[in-house]
Amino acid sequence: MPILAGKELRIVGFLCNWCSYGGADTAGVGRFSQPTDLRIIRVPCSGRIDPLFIVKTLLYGADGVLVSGCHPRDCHYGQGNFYARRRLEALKRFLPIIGVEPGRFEYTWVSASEGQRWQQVVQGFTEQVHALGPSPASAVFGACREIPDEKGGPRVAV
Amino acid sequence: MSPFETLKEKIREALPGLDCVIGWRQGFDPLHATPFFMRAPEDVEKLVWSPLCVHNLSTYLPSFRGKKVGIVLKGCDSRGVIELLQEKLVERENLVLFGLPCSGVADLTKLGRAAGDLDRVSAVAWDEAGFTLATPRGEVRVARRDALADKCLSCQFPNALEADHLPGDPLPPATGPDLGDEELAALEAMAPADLMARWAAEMSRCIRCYACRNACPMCVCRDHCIAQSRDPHWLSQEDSPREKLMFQLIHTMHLAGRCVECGECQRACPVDIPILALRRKMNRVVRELFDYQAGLDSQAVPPLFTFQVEEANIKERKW
Amino acid sequence: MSQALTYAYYPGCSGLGTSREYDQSTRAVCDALGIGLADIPDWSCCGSSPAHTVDHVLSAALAARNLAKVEAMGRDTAVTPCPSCLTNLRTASHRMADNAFRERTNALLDTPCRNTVTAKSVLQILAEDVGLDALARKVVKPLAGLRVAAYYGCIMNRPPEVMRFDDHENPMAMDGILAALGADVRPFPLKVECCGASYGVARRDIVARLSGRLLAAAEDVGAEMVATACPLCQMNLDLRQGQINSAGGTSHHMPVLYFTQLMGLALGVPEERLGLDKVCVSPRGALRAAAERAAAETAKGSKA
Amino acid sequence: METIDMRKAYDPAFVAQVQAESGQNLSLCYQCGNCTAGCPYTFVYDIPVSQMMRLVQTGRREKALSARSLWLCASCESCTTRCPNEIDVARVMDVMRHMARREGYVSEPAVKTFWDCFLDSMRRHGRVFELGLVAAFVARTGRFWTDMDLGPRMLPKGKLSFLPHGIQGKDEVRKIFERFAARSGS
Amino acid sequence: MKIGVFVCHCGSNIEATVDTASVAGTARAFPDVAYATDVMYSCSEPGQDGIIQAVREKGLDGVVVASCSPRMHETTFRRAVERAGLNRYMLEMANIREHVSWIGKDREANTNKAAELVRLAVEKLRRNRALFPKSFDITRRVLVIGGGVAGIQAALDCADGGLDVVLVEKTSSIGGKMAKLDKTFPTVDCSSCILGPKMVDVAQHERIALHAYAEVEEIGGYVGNFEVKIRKKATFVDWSLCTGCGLCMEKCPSRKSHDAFNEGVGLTTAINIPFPQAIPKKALIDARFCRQFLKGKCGVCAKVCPSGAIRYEMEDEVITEKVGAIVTATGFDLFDHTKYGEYGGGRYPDVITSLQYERLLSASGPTGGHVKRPSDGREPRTVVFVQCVGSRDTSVDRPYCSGFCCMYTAKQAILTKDHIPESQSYVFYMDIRAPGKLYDEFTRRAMEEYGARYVRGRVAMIYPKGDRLLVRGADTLMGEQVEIEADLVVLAVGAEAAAGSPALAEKLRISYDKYGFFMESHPKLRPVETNTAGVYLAGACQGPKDIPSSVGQGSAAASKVLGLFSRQKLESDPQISQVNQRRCVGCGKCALTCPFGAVKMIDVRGEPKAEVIETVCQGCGICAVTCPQGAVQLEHFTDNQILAEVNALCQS
Repeated sequence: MPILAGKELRIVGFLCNWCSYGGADTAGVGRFSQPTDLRIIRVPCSGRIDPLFIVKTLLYGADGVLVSGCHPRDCHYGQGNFYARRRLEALKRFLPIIGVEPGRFEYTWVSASEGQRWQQVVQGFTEQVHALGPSPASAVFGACREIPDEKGGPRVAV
Repeated sequence: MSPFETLKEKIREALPGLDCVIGWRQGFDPLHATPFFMRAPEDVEKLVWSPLCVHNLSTYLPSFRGKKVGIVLKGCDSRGVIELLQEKLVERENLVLFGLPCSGVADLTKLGRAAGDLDRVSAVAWDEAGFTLATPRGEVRVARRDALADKCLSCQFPNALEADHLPGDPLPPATGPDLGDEELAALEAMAPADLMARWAAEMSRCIRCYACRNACPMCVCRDHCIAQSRDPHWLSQEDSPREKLMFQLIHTMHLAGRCVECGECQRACPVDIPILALRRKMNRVVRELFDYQAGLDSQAVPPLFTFQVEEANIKERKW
Repeated sequence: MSQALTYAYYPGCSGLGTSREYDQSTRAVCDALGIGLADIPDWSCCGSSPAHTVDHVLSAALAARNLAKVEAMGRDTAVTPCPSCLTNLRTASHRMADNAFRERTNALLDTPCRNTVTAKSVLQILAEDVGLDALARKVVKPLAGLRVAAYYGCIMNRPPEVMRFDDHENPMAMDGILAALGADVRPFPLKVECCGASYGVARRDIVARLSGRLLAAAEDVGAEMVATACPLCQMNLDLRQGQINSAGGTSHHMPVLYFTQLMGLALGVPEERLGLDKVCVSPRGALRAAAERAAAETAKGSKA
Repeated sequence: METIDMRKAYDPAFVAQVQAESGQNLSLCYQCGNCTAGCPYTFVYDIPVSQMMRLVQTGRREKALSARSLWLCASCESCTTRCPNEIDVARVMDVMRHMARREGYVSEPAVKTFWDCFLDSMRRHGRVFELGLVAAFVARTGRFWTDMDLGPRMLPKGKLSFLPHGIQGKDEVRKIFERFAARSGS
Repeated sequence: MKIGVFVCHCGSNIEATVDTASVAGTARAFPDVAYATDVMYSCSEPGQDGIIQAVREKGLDGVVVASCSPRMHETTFRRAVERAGLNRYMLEMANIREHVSWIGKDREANTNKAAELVRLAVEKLRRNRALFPKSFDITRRVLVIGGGVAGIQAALDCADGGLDVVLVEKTSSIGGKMAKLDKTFPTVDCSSCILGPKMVDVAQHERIALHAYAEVEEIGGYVGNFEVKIRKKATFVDWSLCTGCGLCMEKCPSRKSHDAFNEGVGLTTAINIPFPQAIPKKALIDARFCRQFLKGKCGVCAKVCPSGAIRYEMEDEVITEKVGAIVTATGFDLFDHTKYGEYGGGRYPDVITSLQYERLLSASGPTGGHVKRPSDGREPRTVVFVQCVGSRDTSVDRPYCSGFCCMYTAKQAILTKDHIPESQSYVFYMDIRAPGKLYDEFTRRAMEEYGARYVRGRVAMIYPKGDRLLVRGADTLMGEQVEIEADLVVLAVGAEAAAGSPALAEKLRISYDKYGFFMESHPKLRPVETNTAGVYLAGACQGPKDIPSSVGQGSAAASKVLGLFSRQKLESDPQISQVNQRRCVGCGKCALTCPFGAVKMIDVRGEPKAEVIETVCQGCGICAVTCPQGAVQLEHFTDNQILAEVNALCQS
């Protein structure tokens, strides 16, 4: 992302399809402007989010990870966010031991109607990550190199 | 009859109905005991019981699934068995558990540090106060607290928690310092970037031998570990500290709420990477969040596989 | 209620002058109820309305000087009888919750304020700490038969985000206290309407109109006395009642007492400690009428 | 009645200043009139409070700051408490009063004089000296009849002190005013 | 693999802040991308044809569309790739409108972000595989929750369309709010005259099973096969015997029971039939007031009941119904005006709600249609209506417009003049909202023909003055404070979500907004659908609505149900979990955590293994996270697919 070097940090979002992804859509429909750093990965449910995806994302170059799901009791699948809450809270408390600042990972609940709240979450989290600056992971481990994927052969870089 | 002799008698009695009984025997040198699979009554004579019986033998149990086996257990090992029972990876009716009260096992790395070179220790003896090593330089005396594994100094479960035979008087919990806590506190006091760099440096020594995984009683994936699969493809074969740390984190996350903190992972590490700290941290988190410790109750559900609608210790953060 | 209950006490400037009886009766009642009042040493004016019409930081600083004094006393709660002082103290605290505002405020002060003190009204502690049942048990001379309207004034409860006490449209704390004393508390609809505040000096027409409306409403609900909790309200309704009557062509003769004076009477506090002689419209007639009414009630009750 | 050029009449700096100093967003006001409806002082206002809010919305500095209403608001908080859009209306009025004072708009001199006397008394003694305050007001306004009728009613009650209650810390109070004056550069 | 990338302009919606041509250019360098282009409107017919043509001509095996949210058009484009001969799951979308172009104006940053999102989609698509749905049988019955006019309409339309309907109503009679109204705007039709026949139709329809005085307790299962537990609350009257003769009401000695139907304006008996036209016309005992329950003796109703229907010992009963679809029509509640302390907070008897006023106007109401003040029974001369009580008021957390209050207030002003010709009405309003056929004309009539005096401003306080009420408000058009001495004040209370809506939404697994109204699937294009397949919305449970809109939605929801059931079988979503049994060690954590019981443990050659029941799995993926060896994978959201997305973002 050289063209935006210094302006953007790498923030990855994992959002459940039913509530938070919809909330982000609602924010868009409402034209609630947001910083451009965030890239959203859509998953069906916060219960699908393996904490290891987040670990991987943080270790491999993201400066911040934001997870958002349905509010407790409102999970489309009934219980996914209840499991997610336990997994994510445990992860959040664990991460500092490997040198990831607590502020680089947050999880929250945003419903499909809460466009404005989504804007506030993105704004707030982006500011928080910018206050922390780039993650030490790149400096410590070096930039990520091409990883041969499971389909074999190196991928073409952007 | 000493408790150990009583136990041997019990094993002899039970053996005819069992595929084998897992214990320890003298290893290749005076300092090493080695896992031992007793199949005939005469094998029982070779069974040893000493502070050198470090291995957590419960690691072997899943490979005997469906067969009747016996196993000799220290307190910490018994937690591994309980966890395996909980996850239905072994069946209680197929097991005969021979427990022994344990006052702690030696940390060979510590002894090696005192002796200079472990390979040249020709004999070892121990008493209440410590260990005596016979070395070419003469006898070296190592005090108990400098010789025992960290986990033993503050061991809360010196007696097998689940056993069919438990000869001898139960021992009280140890009251020594919690060195694990001290280690975590020291790590947590570091600046994040320095801490991450420290892990990178530690992991750069890793030779990806997976001894940590193979020694872990809770690593039940065996041949299907995602560290070595293409589908799913979590790790590449790249020899980088990042990939190696990622594996440790995979192991830690997979153990969340399941780790019995036996320390076998770190003990097995041939290059002495302090990887137990990661598991220990996760255990602390699980304990503070869910008031739960693994391997104490075979009927419990590990906390990440259940939930409360209102979590007592998780407060929603303002965003 | 604990005997050890002691608060830092802020009498307010008018307590030394025009509302001397409010201060006296407050002290006497608290004494009777075992509530300790420790005067804030060397307190100064809270700034009152004039300060906040000039600047909010200046206003906060004048109040915060006193809050800092309370902090120096090692106390966390200050009580004051006067709602105007209360508003200034609470507004200062409310705004100082913002660190930047607190810094600007402290820049005007010799001794900085940490903003650890909560200001409460005398009405609030008497209503909340004593408890109505306990209060009723302590009554020795019930106010039976006394038809009274409880008037809280405009800023005792407003704005609710700052004052955080009782209902902001229909406060009931004083009603509850007076009822516990045995009085016949009338449902007064204008409990929180403004009396004209400090405009009496510069624009007496304002007070004549607004306070006149309050007196008329009190009469309308059959009250023979108004109970207040504010020096300015009491002064406007009582001292200026003549001005009100001449401006509006009315002939109100409505005694206006501080609720603490009525509490003192019911609790058997000697009258000289309540300053009953300091109000302009004498309460004697109303009290006598109430006593007669109560006696008649009792007689009727015993006959039946 | 004049026709107003809405663009020219709009003073953006005024709108921004009122909003910044009051911390209130005036675009939330939808002119329901609840503040005016509840305001006990509407009968003496030249411009009702809801229209004062409208003047801010339309950026009308001159008309807003010269309103008498600013000096007649008693901060009774009726408007703030009942505003359906949770605007702290009384604070907006207060802030405009600050601006009017700073910029020399004084449309109710007697009121301002009374407050000034009050503050003077406070500055001098640390506490307010009521009798001295009224005396100063009479002296400055020449309104010798002010509350003369009340004297005979009050004096026998022993309520009025003839001497101020000076406090030890009156210098501290004076310094508050001095620091404030220095800060605001006046 | 050959992938085609189509970057949509969406007119100027995207193109204005994203350089779509540049995004397409960048995409050409992504792995496996064989073709990339920008298009004006990818969802339009030419846009879709362009995709289909490209698939055929370039021999593409997968398509990425970078456009709006997949929640908007994923189905559209899946159908398009299917028409092109590909499996519908060989499509990925990059959301570059809602998540990019609409939320930022920096064209450079947006273009870069859009390109990365396309890369994300490409990397995922490279790991997609063809998925095929399974079909399953459906239960052709529908549950309608709520017996107001919307629910009644939905039930009748479904039943007329040949479906068996289970209608559940919380109170003891259907009819809802409409049954309480005297007249309806703008026609001034008698409300019960137009609703009554529909209620009778419900009672008589052979395909409708009505459970009144019942509530939905639990809902399990999925579209096509729901299992619903319904709690039939104890009425203490055996309805199979009760004839609705009303003798019990005549004799009941407890005559001071709360009259919910009359909004508490009057009183009723402890055993009662709420109103004469009630459906079902059955009595029930309100145990809060019944002497038999309070004092343990009375038994009058049991003695007089000619059919011996009284059952004091009756208990709640829970029944189970199997249905294939659910229509939710739970309506709304009125704002609690006691939150307005300045209007008396409920302390003044002559300050009443608009619905209470309806009951005073109604010929079947407690006053027999004579308007009388609750305090003294006097006929009011001056009536003040206050609009927006609990509407457009942020301070009571009701910032929305309830929509119908302006209209019913105009109606009530007109009816007031009809009932009391010498009366004068005043209406305090902020804005008149009358956007419907003949609606604005109707409010004009209230002013022009009936002389209602409209005052533009809110009311700040109401307090008693003598035996009247002083209403103090503002006339903002004049810039004046105004006062009116009124005999009666009617508060036009707004609508809020029915109590218990969030709890029901959780049972239904549908979303609701912060006020408790249920969320539709799309505010414009899918107004009666929800994001949970097989659950539909009708009426004010989705948001405040007047009668015609509620009836319209009732019919719309019914048509959706009929459409759903027109198919012989339904197809299950193939985006579900699959177990690689070779990797499974049989620890059972997936089965333990599945909320649907969709994972069962089976025996494979003596070893326990997990297996997913395909028609039961809903595709949440909770199980996938529990499996350390990755043996359980959620199709279309596999570890590898998500890891590919992570890698795509972390390497750039």
